[in-house]
Amino acid sequence: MYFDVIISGFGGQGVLFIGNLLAYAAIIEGHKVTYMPVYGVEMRGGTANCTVVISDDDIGSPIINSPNCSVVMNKPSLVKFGPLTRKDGLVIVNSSLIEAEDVKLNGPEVFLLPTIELAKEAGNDRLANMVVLGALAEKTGVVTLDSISQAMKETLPERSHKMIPVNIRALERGAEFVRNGK
Amino acid sequence: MYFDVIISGFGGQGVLFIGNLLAYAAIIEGHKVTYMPVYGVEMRGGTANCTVVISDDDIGSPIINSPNCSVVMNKPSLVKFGPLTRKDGLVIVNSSLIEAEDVKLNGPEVFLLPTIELAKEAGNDRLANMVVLGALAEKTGVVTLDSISQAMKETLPERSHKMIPVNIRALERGAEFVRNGK
Amino acid sequence: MSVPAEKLKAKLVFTEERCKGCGICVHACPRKLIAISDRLNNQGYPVAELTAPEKCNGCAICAEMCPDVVIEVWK
Amino acid sequence: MSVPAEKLKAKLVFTEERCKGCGICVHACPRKLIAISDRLNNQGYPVAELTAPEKCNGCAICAEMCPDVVIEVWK
Amino acid sequence: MQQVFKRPESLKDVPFHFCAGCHHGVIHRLVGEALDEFKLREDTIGVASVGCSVFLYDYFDVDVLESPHGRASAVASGVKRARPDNFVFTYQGDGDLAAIGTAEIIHAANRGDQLTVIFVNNTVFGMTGGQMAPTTMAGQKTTTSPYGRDTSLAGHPIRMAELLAQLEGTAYSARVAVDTPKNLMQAKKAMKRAFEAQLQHEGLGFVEVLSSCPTNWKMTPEAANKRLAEEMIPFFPLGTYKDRLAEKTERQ
Amino acid sequence: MQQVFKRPESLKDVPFHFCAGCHHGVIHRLVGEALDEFKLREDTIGVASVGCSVFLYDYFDVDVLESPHGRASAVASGVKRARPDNFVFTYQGDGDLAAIGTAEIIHAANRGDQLTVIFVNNTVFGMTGGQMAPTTMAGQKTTTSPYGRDTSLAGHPIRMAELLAQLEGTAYSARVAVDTPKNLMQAKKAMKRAFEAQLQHEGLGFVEVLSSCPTNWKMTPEAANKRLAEEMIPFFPLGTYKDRLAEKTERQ
Amino acid sequence: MAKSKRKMLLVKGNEAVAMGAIEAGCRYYFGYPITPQNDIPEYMSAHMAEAGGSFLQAESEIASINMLLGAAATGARAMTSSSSPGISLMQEGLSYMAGSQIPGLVVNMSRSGPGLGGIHPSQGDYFQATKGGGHGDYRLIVLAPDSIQECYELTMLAFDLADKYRNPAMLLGDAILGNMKESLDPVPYKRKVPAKTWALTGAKGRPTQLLKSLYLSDGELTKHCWRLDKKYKSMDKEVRVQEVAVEDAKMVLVAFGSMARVLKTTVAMAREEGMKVGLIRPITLFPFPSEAINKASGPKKRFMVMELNTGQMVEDVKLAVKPNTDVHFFGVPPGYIPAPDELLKEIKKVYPGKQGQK
Amino acid sequence: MAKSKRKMLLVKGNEAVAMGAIEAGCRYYFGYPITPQNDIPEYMSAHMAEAGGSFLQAESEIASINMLLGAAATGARAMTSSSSPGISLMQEGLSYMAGSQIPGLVVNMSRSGPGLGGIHPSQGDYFQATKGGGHGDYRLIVLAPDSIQECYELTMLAFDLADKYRNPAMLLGDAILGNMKESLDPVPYKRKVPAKTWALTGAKGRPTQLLKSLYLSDGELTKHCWRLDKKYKSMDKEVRVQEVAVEDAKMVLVAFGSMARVLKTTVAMAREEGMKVGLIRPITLFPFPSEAINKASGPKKRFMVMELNTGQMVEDVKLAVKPNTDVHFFGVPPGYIPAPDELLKEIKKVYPGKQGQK
Ligand SMILES: Cc1ncc(C[n+]2csc(CCOP(=O)(O)OP(=O)(O)O)c2C)c(N)n1
Ligand SMILES: Cc1ncc(C[n+]2csc(CCOP(=O)(O)OP(=O)(O)O)c2C)c(N)n1
Ligand code: SF4
Ligand code: SF4
Ligand code: SF4
Ligand code: SF4
Repeated sequence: MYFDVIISGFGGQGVLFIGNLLAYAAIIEGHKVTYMPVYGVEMRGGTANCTVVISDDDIGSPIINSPNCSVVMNKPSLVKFGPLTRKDGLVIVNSSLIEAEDVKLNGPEVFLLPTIELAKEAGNDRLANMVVLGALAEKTGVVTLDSISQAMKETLPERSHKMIPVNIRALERGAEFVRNGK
Repeated sequence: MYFDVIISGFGGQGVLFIGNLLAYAAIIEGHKVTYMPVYGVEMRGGTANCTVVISDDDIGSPIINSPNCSVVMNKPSLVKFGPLTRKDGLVIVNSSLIEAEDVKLNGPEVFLLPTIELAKEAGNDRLANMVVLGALAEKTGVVTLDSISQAMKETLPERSHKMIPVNIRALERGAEFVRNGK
Repeated sequence: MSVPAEKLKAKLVFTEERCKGCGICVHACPRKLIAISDRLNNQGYPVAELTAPEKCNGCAICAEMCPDVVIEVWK
Repeated sequence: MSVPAEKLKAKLVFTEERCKGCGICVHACPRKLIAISDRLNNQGYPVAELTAPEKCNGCAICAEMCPDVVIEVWK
Repeated sequence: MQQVFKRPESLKDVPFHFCAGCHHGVIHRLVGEALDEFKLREDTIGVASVGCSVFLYDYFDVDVLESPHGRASAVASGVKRARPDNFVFTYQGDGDLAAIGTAEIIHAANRGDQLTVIFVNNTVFGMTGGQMAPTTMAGQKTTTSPYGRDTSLAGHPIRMAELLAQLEGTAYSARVAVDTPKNLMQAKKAMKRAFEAQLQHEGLGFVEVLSSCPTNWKMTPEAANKRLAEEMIPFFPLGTYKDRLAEKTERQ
Repeated sequence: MQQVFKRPESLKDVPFHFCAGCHHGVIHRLVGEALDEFKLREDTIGVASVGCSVFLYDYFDVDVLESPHGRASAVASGVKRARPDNFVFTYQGDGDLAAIGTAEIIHAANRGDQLTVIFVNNTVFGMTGGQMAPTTMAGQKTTTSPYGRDTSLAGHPIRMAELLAQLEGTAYSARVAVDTPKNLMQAKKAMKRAFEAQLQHEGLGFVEVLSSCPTNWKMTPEAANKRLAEEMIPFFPLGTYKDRLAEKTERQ
Repeated sequence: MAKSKRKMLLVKGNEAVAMGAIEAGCRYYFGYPITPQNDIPEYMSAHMAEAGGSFLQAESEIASINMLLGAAATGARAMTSSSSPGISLMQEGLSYMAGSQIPGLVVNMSRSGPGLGGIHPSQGDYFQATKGGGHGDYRLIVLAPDSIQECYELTMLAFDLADKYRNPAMLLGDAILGNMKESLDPVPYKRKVPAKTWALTGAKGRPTQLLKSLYLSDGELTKHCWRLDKKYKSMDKEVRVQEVAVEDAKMVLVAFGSMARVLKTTVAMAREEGMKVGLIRPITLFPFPSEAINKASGPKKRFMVMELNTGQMVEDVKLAVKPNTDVHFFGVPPGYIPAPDELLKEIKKVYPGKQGQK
Repeated sequence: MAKSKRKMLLVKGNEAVAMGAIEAGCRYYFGYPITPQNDIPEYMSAHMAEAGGSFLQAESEIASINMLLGAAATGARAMTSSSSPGISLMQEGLSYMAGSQIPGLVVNMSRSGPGLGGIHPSQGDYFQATKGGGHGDYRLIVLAPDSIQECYELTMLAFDLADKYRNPAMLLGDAILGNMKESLDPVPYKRKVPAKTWALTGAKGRPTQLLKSLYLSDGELTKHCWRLDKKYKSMDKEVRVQEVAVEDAKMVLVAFGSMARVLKTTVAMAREEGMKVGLIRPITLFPFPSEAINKASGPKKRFMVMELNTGQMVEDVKLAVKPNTDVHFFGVPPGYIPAPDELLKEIKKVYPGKQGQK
């Protein structure tokens, strides 16, 4: 089993948070995992991204130049990471902020996800990132939603636990959209 | 032609000054020469020494562990440099400050020189160092008194030139003592 | 997003791509004529706009206070 | 070079080997009782000495001022 | 209509990379305006420090030299000795100038080196992610003072404008802020004074600008401005701490 | 008869290597006396700096740590954090503390580190042969200011006691001299105060001692003392610049 | 690094270092912020007090290293951390610590140089770390982890070796190791800290003690330097090295840290393609595993040293191999991290018996 | 170094350096006192103003190197000087200068380490000077005089090479060279200083210019590092080396600076005794004269590297020789200067065909 993904977007869209959750969920499922966030000065100016690698073998590089999967939460991320994605890979596009016609990639499968709308439906439009994580998990099968929920419980500080239910709803909404196309 | 000497004494006895003059005089006579003073923290606490090497060949080390000749202006210098002097060498001892019976060296020739008394005779008891230089030149023949006088003219600043005659007198007094034993 | 110059006391030009929606101009304007719109620029920031151009007398305080030199003022 | 203790008001002991002949004690002594002698110690310094022990009342100012802690004072 | 407010010519026509609401942008503009006012663009050598303002050269249309973190004043002293007829300024953060660069600014000021120093005090190390600075307020939480600055272990915030005013070679030292229109007008004046100190060969001109860092304070730009007014200014009083030019004028 | 003056026990019974008439010797003795007075010999960790006083460990009968040139205050801060119950002092020259070590002493003081700092100001770099120091007097000739210190290029002498008194964490700051019996008595008192500052956990205790360097001033010890009184003291006024212990007592 | 029943954590390398240090009894931390290692001071500022120690943010890296010198001289376990430019500023202090025989840990999560460079991962500080960036004849003990688990465990080991040899030790990581997260098994520290009879603690009931590096009298320093040299040579027994598929390898890669990590994948890929490629990973950079490299070398072997720089460790490899061993170098200076398959391409260029070999 | 009719002077190495610098057009000096090189700042403080330049005593070596960076960035010839601990403090600044491609001269009249060490002559800073004591992939141009005349002339050359390659250069002397006096023929400087179009002088009538070492965007720094690497490799043509009686030598000594100077006497002594001993003296330590060494080496040659340290340059010699050349080392760490006859004894121990050889 081997999987890698680059998750990218504006700072504040919570991409590092879901990358970390994904990695922790994979550990819970007994995989080896690396999580590599951008750091330092690159964070100024508002873009953020992280790379998660999940495998059953030892993981060499935690930095991936051509990912199997990309999640792009805004336009600059699409421009940067879309074309790097492997031809046989998957690009999950935040269609709430990116127009479908702007996505011109030849090769990887493109999956459009109206994250903000779905998050709103789940009860909080700021949880677009959890919608994406749910969709990613469902679409690739790399981890289960249960593991992600478990990861949330183990990594969030006690005082944030009351937010877990709505986060789970957003996760599930994302997964549902993958299953039902709506 | 090869000659080396370590000249040592209290700070203030002018040992660096005569070492420098000797070296310059040797240059005037067309020899190669190195002059190496002690430097830095070693100067605190009041002892000073310098090493002069004069040769017609290129000079390797300017630092000599066993000199041909030592000039010791005070007791601590005798203790330190006397025994290092080569068995076939020469030790010029400032007998104004060092008791003859304290000089126990086996090997090198010992030459006792009452520097302060001779300097007084020459007109200034602070010129003991020049007495020594005159004696050293006369005893070893390594440079002429003329070259030393010339060196003084070339290295002393204009304003000190009026002091040259008395210095020359001291030089000559030292040389005379070597020639006449008094 | 310039406002037509005729019959206005002053003209403000916002270089929207440089606006970061920080809202400093909004608070700085003595007449409270600026607001953050819903419009996102390409950097992802919601941009500031002059809500009532006819009331602006071009005091340029917004421009002075804007950290990103977004606003130019004519009078 | 200690001075016999009997019938003196004070006793000064100079550790001569540590004296550097700097003369600070000479100037410090309010009664001008100290002088630099002709005697050189092994370090080559002419050493200080008390010229009139009987006049010394042991104020210890020389000792306080000596940079080399050469002088000890009894009273 | 006439243009009454425009971008100074000494600033390149490019966007700043600073965070939304960060005062670095305004301060850059004020420096640019002063450069324009004294017509110095072509005579200037700017010295960039290391901090959020490291990209000085992307913004100022003047010759720029990058210096190691904290050493901008020393670098500028070297530049000025070799080019006494150029205008030389540094632009330094409070990590840069008040922590690692303490010795360099103190001695540049003490020597009276003919430099203009813009010092941005935002009570944190901005670029590296909001760690405690020597200027961090008592009790302030930062990433390296998570329980608040403990003055018994880390001391109190240091007041550079006052400290440098003590030194003979400092010709001008003032503290200003850019949080309100009124303070901003004062800041403009101070900036010019600090330029004049150098232009009139009086010595080092120093302006400490209180500045916000919404990102690392974890505040909105508005809340950050409020904090600046309510917490910083009382501890870091605005004002002119030394003005040799004014003293001279008075004497005349 | 009773011994009324003797070598302090905290000083080893060995000769100093200092030049004839150099004040370092007296200052060492005063430190030794203060150590004796507070019975600190066995509790002390001394931090030696690099300068003519580098051989601190040859003279003081206490544990000693050698530090790189200028860094004695930082080294001492490290020692004190790890051993808060030990008495920790540094002994630093004006090259060491006021030139290369500027940042370290300013921040140790600003943090209020519980240290006692003895600062020997002799207006030159002694050990290295009499070069100009930040404390060198205007016009003073040294080996690196052969035409006299030119204040237009090298600035004016820096006054550390006053500067450090500005900082919150400094509990005690005074300037004293040991050129006359009267000044010496004041110096003894100041020394003790600077010890007490640490012993009572008030912060950093700092004593600047004006000192002579006959060798590098090229003067007799007597002439050196005269220069100290006539040239140095007027520019470097003796006195207490800060005394938090006294302030406290007053308030009570 | 056996599996355990402890809960696995998902932490950054920087955090693992800080956790390892506290677990090993480090109680004093001095440091100045610099990317990419800020999680270390941040972690320490949050946790050192509760461990009964003290966190002090210094005014500079120079202050940091000298505070470390001071704290460590009292016998305490203490450390500082920084990244390349900050480490350059510590060179004088490191030379003093080595000269005075004061142990202590310095972590360099190195970034890209020269100068301000950038914050990319880099191995450009190998020379500085292993040959002595400071003045005089001295060495640091240098450990180079390639995983988060090693960040934790080698930090502990670094303290042990530093104490054992009374010498500063360096943990040399890079921006990748510092910032990536991986699972960590926080094994407890079990070794004993040696008694430090030399420590400065005040001369209560014992003669005074002294720590210094100044040796002025004739010949004294010569002796001191030889004594240190002997100590450095005696460290050879501490060599740690990882060998991957070296035994039957026709071609041996040598790499450390992040680069070695990536190459492990490459070796697996090469083996799948039937190429006999192996990897030697020095874990201790000083002492250097010359013997292991020598053993694997010979006229018929092809070596390839791969580093994230323009060529530094390759010199030590060349000094270690048997005569006539063919040693190649492939360097990637900072700004780019090559993927395993790209490295495989480079390997193929020189793999013995293949087309295009040099 | 032809004889001339100019008056011969008797000056210290330190003074010769200062005189050479001013003669070569150096007009800005920044420095902080340290033994054994204080004659340099002292000379500069007396003479720089009359030469139309400026002497500034900095508050520290860190300030010195950064002032140098500033002054040199304007295109002026400028320098600093110090000795070992002070040079350690300059490592960050040197890395910045190299990364920003700013020329300038740093003189290291090295003293003994590690730590405070002493003020004895030493060659313990060879690694620091040649491998880069600072962070990242960079090199200094390093010149090592062995006479007062060379102190003067190599100082001039150092400025030329620094300007030519836009890289900081180091003159590496030691306490002997700095403090001994020897005759000096003060030959006039005749070469041309290249135009410095990159210098910062204010953007009057031209686009603005920028000197920096920060390269953050993808791949930019990688390129920059390779560009620098290429530059360093291209310096090979600047190699300077002195060979003494190497042609027919059975045994070749390699030494630089003061040690080489002493060995010249030793070689003469050995030749008198009929031993075929020669000496290779690298004058440029970087670029290193690997070719000359390689040429003189071979399985039948015996090499002996002699240094005033515990073994540093010997690594570069081992990297340079042909396979199976026998390379010995004799080191004298600081605190003692061996006499020519003592060194001869060491040579005899390994002279080929003699009793007692190893
Ligand atoms: C020698 C060195 N140490 C540390 C750093 C890391 N560093 C970069 S910027 C900075 C401080 C930034 O804070 P400040 O100067 O206050 O400026 P701001 O970013 O807040 O504007 C630090 C510590 C560095 N680049 N070099
Ligand atoms: C890093 C470094 N720079 C310079 C020196 C040389 N140095 C030794 S002592 C000293 C200054 C001595 O002057 P000061 O501190 O005033 O003490 P004093 O000797 O006058 O008592 C200097 C510059 C050094 N040892 N280390
Ligand atoms: S102040 Fe400037 S950047 Fe901020 S919202 Fe207004 S126009 Fe935009
Ligand atoms: S003060 Fe002390 S050292 Fe000086 S002369 Fe008097 S006794 Fe001697
Ligand atoms: S981190 Fe702070 S100082 Fe830096 S740009 Fe952002 S708001 Fe400004
Ligand atoms: S050089 Fe000066 S400070 Fe040093 S011991 Fe001599 S007189 Fe004292």
